[in-house]
Amino acid sequence: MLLQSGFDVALGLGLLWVAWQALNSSDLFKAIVFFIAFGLLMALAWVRMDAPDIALAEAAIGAGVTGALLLGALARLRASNAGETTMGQAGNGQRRFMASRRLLWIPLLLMAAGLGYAVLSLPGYTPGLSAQVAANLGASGVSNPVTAVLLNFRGYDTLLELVVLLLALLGMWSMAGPAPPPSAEAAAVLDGLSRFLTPLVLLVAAYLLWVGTRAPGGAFQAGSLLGAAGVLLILAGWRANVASTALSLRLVLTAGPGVFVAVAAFSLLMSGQMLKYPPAYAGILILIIEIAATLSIGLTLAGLFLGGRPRGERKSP
Amino acid sequence: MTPTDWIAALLLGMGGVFFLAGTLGLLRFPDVYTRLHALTKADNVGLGLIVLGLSVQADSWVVVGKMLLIWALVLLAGASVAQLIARSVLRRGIRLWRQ
Amino acid sequence: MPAGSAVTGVSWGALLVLLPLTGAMVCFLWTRAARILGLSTVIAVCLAVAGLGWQLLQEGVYHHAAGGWGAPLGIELYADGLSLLMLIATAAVALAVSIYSTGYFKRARAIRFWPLWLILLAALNALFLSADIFNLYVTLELVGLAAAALTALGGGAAALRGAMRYLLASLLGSLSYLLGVALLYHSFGSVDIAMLAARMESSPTVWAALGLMSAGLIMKTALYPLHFWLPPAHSSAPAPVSAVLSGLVVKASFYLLLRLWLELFGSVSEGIDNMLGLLGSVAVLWGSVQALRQTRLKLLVAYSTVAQLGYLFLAFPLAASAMTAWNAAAYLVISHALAKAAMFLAAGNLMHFAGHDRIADLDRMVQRLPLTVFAFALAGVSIMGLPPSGGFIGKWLLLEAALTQGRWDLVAVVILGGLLAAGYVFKVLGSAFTQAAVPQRARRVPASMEWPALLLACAAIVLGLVTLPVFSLVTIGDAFGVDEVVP
Amino acid sequence: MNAAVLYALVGVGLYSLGLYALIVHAHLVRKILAINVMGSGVFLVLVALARRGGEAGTDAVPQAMVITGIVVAVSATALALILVVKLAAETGYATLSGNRQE
Amino acid sequence: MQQLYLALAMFLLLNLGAGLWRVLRGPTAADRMLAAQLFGTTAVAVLLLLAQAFGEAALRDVALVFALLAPVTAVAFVRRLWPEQGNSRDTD
Repeated sequence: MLLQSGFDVALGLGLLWVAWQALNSSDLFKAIVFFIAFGLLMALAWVRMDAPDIALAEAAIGAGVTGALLLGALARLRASNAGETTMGQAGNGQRRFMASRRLLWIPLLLMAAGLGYAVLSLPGYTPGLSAQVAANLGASGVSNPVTAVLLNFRGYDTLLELVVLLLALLGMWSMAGPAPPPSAEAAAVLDGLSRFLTPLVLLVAAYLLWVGTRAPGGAFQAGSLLGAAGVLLILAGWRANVASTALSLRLVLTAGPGVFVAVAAFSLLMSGQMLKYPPAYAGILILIIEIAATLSIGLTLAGLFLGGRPRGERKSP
Repeated sequence: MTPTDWIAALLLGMGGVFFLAGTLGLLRFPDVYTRLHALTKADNVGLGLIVLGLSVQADSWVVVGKMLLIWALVLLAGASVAQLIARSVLRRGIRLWRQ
Repeated sequence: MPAGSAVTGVSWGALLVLLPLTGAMVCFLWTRAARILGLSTVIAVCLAVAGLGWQLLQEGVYHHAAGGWGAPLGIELYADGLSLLMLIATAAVALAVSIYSTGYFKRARAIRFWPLWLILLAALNALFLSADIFNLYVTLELVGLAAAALTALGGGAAALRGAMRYLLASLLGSLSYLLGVALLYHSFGSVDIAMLAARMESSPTVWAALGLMSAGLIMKTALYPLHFWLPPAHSSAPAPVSAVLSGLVVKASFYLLLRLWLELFGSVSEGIDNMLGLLGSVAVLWGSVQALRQTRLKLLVAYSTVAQLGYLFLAFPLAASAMTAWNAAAYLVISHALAKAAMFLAAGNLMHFAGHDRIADLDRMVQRLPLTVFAFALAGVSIMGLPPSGGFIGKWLLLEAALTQGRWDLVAVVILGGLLAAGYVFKVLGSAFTQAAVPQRARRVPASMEWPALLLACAAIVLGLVTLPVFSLVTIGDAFGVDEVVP
Repeated sequence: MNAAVLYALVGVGLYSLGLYALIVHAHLVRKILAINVMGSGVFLVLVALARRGGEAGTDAVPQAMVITGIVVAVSATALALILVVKLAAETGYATLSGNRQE
Repeated sequence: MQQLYLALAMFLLLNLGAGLWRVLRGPTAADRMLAAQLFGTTAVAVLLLLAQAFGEAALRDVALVFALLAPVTAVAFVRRLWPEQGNSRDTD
């Protein structure tokens, strides 16, 4: 018991300290490395709170996508000499910030104390919805309660959330031009690494998708892994001979939300309520949605990392 | 504690020592190459020992297999990342540390 | 079976979300036909809103249990008169903006605009229909991201900076809201608004949730002093996007705030209503003065939005005469949605024609673009609050509530705000009538861009003439929690 | 005080630290990091409080909400980053106030 | 035995904290990135220990994901960020 508490206290303090460093380090690259470490500690915190589904999602997205996304953006910022704000550049604005910094912590400390008090003063244990989830799990088509909530009980949220992801890509394509040119030929080591890892990542993604119906895992975790595989391939200099205008690419990108909307419309037609699955078909419907969502999530995340519209190979041989 | 427990505890303890050694190396070694060395070797051995220690007490062979796979992956990642970083460090002309 | 069951039997609310989502994806897949597909989708959405309205009139409030589970496990969709009013305003603005965009966006930008815009429309509809505070968080994020992406469509440093500022403010707002959701869920074990309302009782945690959610939504609604992001974003976006941002997007977070206030927090909060009223008053006066000082048309219209949003918050301290005050807020929301969208579209026409939006150089516009200037003037009538416009009714109701409660300070704010509004509207119209001979690079403005602005402005005026139907519509479901009928 | 409350308080701390950094720092990537840290704090509160009654039960609903939230956060981060990159390419500055002083 | 797992996990966590010092001090970007790499390995070890301590098989999957994705960030660093700093022309 003591050891567990010690672990929790150490982890909690570590989270706060690493977050502080990630937010206030003088060097932006250092800040990003601290942020990556922060994601790692968050995954451990999820584990301590009995939330392995979230730990998996955090691990896959944090280690595979967010870090690479931030480093890629930093590289492009440095190319336009905007990687850092030095004092000289920011001038008056920065000095004003420094002045406000001295006073700002007072109201924020008060706010934090108030919120802390609010958390501490919560009336004793409220059971939440765990009882309802348990009672209806049998009719949900899956036996992992988190997947049941995501894909069945609150499937409408998940539908909208897939749209959020698609929206991010649409937004990026609408403002960014074609993706930056791929890096030079990869070194043999990197080439070998990506050749070896990619199939393995795909395999593990399939495993997580399959196991997600009854154990921690599911479409998001699997999709993030696919996205990470895409990131690795892009970094290794691999290019797909596909332009952003290609219908096949767009079809995969919209597969997740598309299938979800189709199921919603169909169930609306059949039962008068959207996303109401007949219990006998719930399992298979969820699986179909999850497979489509996994593909879309993976491709979308990789597309977001690409940083622009894929150009296809018409120009370069 | 049973004899297997003792073996496991020994392996785990040694794993911890190797991790400590890796961290000490990371903190104390004088340049990036030596630190690279400390980190990728010591930690991977440490992880290997911990995996072995846990395997001794694992419930099933599936668990053992999964843990060994994880270890292999970490080894692979460590080796290739060390090589990539070392090469790019060298190319940037950061000098080796000499006594 | 009663007549009209074919209409009432359909779940129009769910369609209001699914239709534009489908439209967005189809537009994305089949870019060549994006324009026609997008426009048809918006027309279909308008029909679905009509269907939902008919349903509400026949059967009262709309309930839809997504997934068939019902609260608290599942997500409930819910529509009463207030939601319907917002949906109608959204559909009206959406239709006008969509027609306008067919002329405004050239092909390359049109294929980027339509999917984003339809997703925004779906998100707005989903927000107005949701009765689940976590689902509302997702819709808030969807609205925020879509709006930021649309703002950036303008291109150039100003638009990018405006979009970035807006995105950060929006994310901060929704995260604060989400923290409030977390506290409410753990206080009462539900995220369904009706269930929360039934279990609501005052506690420090509820107070913290109230503060966080209100602050987050106020930030998204751009109430003074959290309005800093609005003028740069709304003035640098493409004209149809500005119209949607000022007309609808800020209203969505206000609607949510109003809803939470009416259902959850009204009973446990004392004194905060006066603070909201004070901030609203400052917003009215400060925003109007800023608008008066602008030399660029779109910035002027954007600051006018800051001022007009302030009016909405004057209803909170007057909530003692509930029906009058909340009706005033509802009236102001929809009349401003129509009028401000019209104003931005008209401003877009002037800019399209002249190639710039310097107010002083917009001379002789009344001869060159009579329809557009007329639209701007009509919208200005509603913004100023002159009879017989919708804006007049809203402000009149505010005055009535303020007078019955002896709140002379608020009376003064309403009147002063109206005078200042007259000042900035006439500043624009004044230069449109001048005859200065600055040579201009003129471009033809297609009819598809002039008529939507005019029709929206007309709708804002007509709103002032149909008060009784609107009031009876709003009473469906008794969103304001009062049974009295307005005299 | 049990572990759940501890993590919830850490969540509140992260939210406050993030808010501080969001206001104080001018560089947009720092602001994006701040938003992400704030988000993690909120997620932590959402999940941790479900366990304040002890180890008894895990509530799947807040966990599912957090997974939704993580996906929303990564989408927002990606969109914000590309905005920063475009803004810097356009103006040479990755700040909101940035007016190039040449 | 559970106590030992937890004690070791805690020890590794502190170990990780010590490694953060290297991220703080640098001096080169490669040093910082390397330290982050160390976190990955340590986190894998902690997860495996916790998995056994609490009998939670799912934690091994989390460890597997970490092990699989450990190189991604470092590769992004080497391929994207590192070349840009110095002689970036020849890599384009």
